[in-house]
Amino acid sequence: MRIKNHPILGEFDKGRTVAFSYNGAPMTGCEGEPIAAALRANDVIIHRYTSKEHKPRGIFCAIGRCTDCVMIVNGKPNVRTCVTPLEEGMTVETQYGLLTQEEAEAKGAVL
Amino acid sequence: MAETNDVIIIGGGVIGCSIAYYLTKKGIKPLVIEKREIGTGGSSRNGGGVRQSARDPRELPLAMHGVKNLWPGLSEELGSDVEYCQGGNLRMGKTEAHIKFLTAMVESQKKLGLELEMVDGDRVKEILPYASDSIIGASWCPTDGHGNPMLTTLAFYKKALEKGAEFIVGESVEDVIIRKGKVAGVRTDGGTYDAPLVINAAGVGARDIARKVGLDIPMQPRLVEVIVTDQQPVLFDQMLGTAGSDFYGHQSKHGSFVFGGMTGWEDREFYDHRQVTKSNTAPATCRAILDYFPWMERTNVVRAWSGILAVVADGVPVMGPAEELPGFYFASCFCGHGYGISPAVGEQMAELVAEGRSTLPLDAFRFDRFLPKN
Amino acid sequence: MAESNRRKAPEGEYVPKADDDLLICRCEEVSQGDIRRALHQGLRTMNEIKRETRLGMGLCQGQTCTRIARAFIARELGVAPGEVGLPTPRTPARPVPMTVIARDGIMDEAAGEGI
Amino acid sequence: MRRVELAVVGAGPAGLSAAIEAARHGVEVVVFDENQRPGGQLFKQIHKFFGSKEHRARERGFRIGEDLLKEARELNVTVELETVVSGIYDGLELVVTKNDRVEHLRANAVVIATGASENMIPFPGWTLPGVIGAGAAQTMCNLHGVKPGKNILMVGSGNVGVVVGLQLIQAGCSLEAVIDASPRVGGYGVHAAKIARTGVPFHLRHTIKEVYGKDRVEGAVIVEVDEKWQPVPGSEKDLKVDTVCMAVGLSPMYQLSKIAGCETVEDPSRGGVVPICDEYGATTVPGIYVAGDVSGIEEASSAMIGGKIAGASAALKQGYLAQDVFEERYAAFRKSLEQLRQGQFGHGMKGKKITHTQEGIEVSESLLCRGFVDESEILRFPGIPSEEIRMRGLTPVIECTQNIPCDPCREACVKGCIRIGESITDLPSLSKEVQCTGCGMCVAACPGQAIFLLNQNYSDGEALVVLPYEFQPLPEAGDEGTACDRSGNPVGKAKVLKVQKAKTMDGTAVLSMIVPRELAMTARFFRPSGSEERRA
Repeated sequence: MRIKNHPILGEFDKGRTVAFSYNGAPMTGCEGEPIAAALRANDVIIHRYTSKEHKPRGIFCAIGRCTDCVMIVNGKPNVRTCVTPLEEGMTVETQYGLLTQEEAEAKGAVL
Repeated sequence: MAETNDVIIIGGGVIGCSIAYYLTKKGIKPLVIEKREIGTGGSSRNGGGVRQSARDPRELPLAMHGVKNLWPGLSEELGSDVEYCQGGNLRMGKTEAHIKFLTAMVESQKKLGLELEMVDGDRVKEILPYASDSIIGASWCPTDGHGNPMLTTLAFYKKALEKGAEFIVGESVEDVIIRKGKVAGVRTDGGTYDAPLVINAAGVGARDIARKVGLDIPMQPRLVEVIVTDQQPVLFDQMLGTAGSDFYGHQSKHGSFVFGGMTGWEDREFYDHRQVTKSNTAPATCRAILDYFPWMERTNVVRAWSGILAVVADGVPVMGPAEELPGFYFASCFCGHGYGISPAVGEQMAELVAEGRSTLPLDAFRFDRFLPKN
Repeated sequence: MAESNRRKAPEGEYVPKADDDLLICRCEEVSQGDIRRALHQGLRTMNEIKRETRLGMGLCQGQTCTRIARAFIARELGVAPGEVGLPTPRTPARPVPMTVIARDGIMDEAAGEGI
Repeated sequence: MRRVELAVVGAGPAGLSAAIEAARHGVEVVVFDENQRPGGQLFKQIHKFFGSKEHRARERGFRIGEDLLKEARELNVTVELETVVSGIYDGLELVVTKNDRVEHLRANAVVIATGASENMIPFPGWTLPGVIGAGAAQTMCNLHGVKPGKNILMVGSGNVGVVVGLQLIQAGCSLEAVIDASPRVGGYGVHAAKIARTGVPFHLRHTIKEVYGKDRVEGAVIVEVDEKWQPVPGSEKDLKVDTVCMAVGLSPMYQLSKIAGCETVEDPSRGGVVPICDEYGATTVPGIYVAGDVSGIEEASSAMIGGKIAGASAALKQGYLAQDVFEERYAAFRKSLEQLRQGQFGHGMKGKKITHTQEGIEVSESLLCRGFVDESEILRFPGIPSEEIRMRGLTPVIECTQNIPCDPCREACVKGCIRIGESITDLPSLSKEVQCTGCGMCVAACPGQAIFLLNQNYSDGEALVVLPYEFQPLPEAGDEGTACDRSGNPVGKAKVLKVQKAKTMDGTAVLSMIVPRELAMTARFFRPSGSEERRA
């Protein structure tokens, strides 16, 4: 999903490639780009499931306002992935309500 | 021509709505006049404590009566969840001075019939595993708890409405009408409403209302602030406080934490009568919270709001009839602890209005307590 | 008196509508039906609806739903959006970690100057 | 507590302009912005702007952003990025948060230039991953270099919808359709025409019925609406898209101004709730000014002028600017602003139906309903040369049919072939003696990409059509492909004669193609062979 050779912008000047984990699986992205952009480039578009109705959500505003794209990053929930820069070795997890999938399943939450 | 009502209540906050509801239970359909929106003042700006411990002895019977007889069935009675949770109240201390202060409070309240005790640091950790290790003791009142003030106010409002009370919302009372030495109604910026009985439940506005009939209450507004965090997994159901009063609050049913706190100079802050937050309160509150409750490190603060306490000289509400003016009643000046006793106040005031006397004595709250003493 | 200021007992039970499930507030998952039910019970303003349903009280603090909800409430009541009021925006403008706020005012000698 | 003379909230066009103007007069300025990069929306705006030279017309938004930043730095303006102004308290005290640090500072004046937020509309499925704001699409494509999706439906035909629509195509996405519940295209016709000729259909009087998919968007059902905005049963269309972009308007971000105590008012003509302010941007709180979209939704060009006015006002208040100098500057800003606000898209024109241009020419119904001027309508506009001239040799064909405040074409032509009347919004016309050299500068300069060069008598039976081209891969001389009409329909064969690129053309390639003569007034787009055929 990365744009190659844009007619106006040419090549994108992105940071070095770094490794991070998404739900435990290895993935790569560009250092400093928003976590959400790295995920989108890897075709991940579900960021979380809601607390009440357990419905999937992803990027919506992409500029840190709507808070729909929050995930568990380095163990901390409610991190706005569209404005949080990707760092080497980050752990990024789908957020279930406020929990990781493991925690949610342990609690018997309906997923 | 003005319409005629049995009772007019000035103020659509939790007190006004509660009185309105309990009046409808007695077959009286009051008219409530609210200047802004339902529950705009302190009713939607408080920590939600339903607390008996540390109450003034004059207020304690109302608080105990409410906790015993009214709060447990309130959601069911009103048909709306008010999120009442009887999780107990833990007032924590870190120093010997704190413990001394709390112990004195516990002893005096025990004598008044309230069941509460001093607990040590280990017991605190049992009750609240997330508490800091530096807490050496606490007062513990297991029958205290908390509710959701916004939902409680609206639940009273909705039920009162359903049972025939009427509300005028968006009109400001400009005058209380007196005819032949008695209260005859009120005039607002939108109309005139007759009633032989007017209850002043105007919260912070109560002093202005009383002055319209020549009665002045020694009351001052005081600005306080609360912070709210993002939603978190539900951890505990106690109402929390500290001996040093540096923060108080609870985790809501929704999962967000609602914590009030102070800088220590709130008494001096209310300068321009603007209900705004101050830049220095939230940091003080957050420091205090983390000091007692390090788990909160992972939370985000999503909003801070302020509310105005109607603080009266001797710290307890002004309630009951004004001898000086037949038909004029007070239900005012709750000094920041009105929410917890709001059902009891509504019930007792309704009795007083409907039957001329209340089950629980309200004499200690009479307006004339401020008159010069011999 | 402006008759529009008067609020009386609701007439009858709330009758559900086909599109009640549609969400208005994405954060707190408040639906059109939740709002309609509150309106039916006598609530009238944005702030009252907010206090009743948690509309706009989630992580985003009403960034997305305020405008939609005002329009919806106004439409349901048959009034202009301005008449249903506006919730008060509050500090902090974006969510801030409690640890960050707690450090406010504490001099950090290692870091020297401020931002 | 640190004290600054002027704190600006928001490093977008309005904020940076306010900072530059104030700093120019000697005011010490700090600008705060919550984003990683300054420039606000400018950095996502890769299209060329309308206006005249003083408004920086024909420049791309992101370049204007870069220049503003450079100018600000040269004037020693401090720009603090990734810094959130969490609150503005009594006494103009700002609390700002950067990473894990909080600072309080006191300002003598504050310019709030927080911009706008996107409006959204709820429909069944609007919470599914894949339903995004048009701004999000723009951010992903133009800032982060990542496509937001593959097959995209744009909801809203206003300027944001059609501009972002084009940018999605430029990013390599497939724009499946643009829909709008309104019966007319909301944005500039020339912007709509850019995507229409690539084959994107406009479904006006259509709304979204639902977006479906298990856990992400798999498709969207659109439905026609009648005059009363009610769905017409049986008119549903199922579009297989993975992404739905919402471009349904903007609202001023008034929240911080309200936190600061500024009184607000509901003003639909300015986009919703806005802080009350006077013509200098001064709010009801002394010392606080507003500029840009927060004070009323307009374009970046007007936001920049609004910023300058607020910046100059802040300088005046602090004694850095004499009253007479201020008034002189203010008058110039005002004039420039009024110029931009002219025309049929100008101030107070929103929602008004226009039937004729200011020259008295009937507007193109096709442009308003389908996004392109139909061939049968184009001849009545003054930029279209007569057949006689078209047969005589190369000539510009200016398909500019709406009164837009824009004049780069006039300046682009060194031979003076292009004329615009007294008013900047007049439709361009051709001088009597066209002396076109085929330099292509007007083609590349026109922000609306509405200028073509034409030699209807290129060779026996062939015409030469020169058009602007901003897509990848860029065709090369000798490439064969399909000529498409203004709606993107293939109409015949085309062969690329040459492709001009020049620094002065700023990314707009000028492509010359040879088509059968009878297609001279029909062919307006080149589709390389092998590229996807959109329409059946």
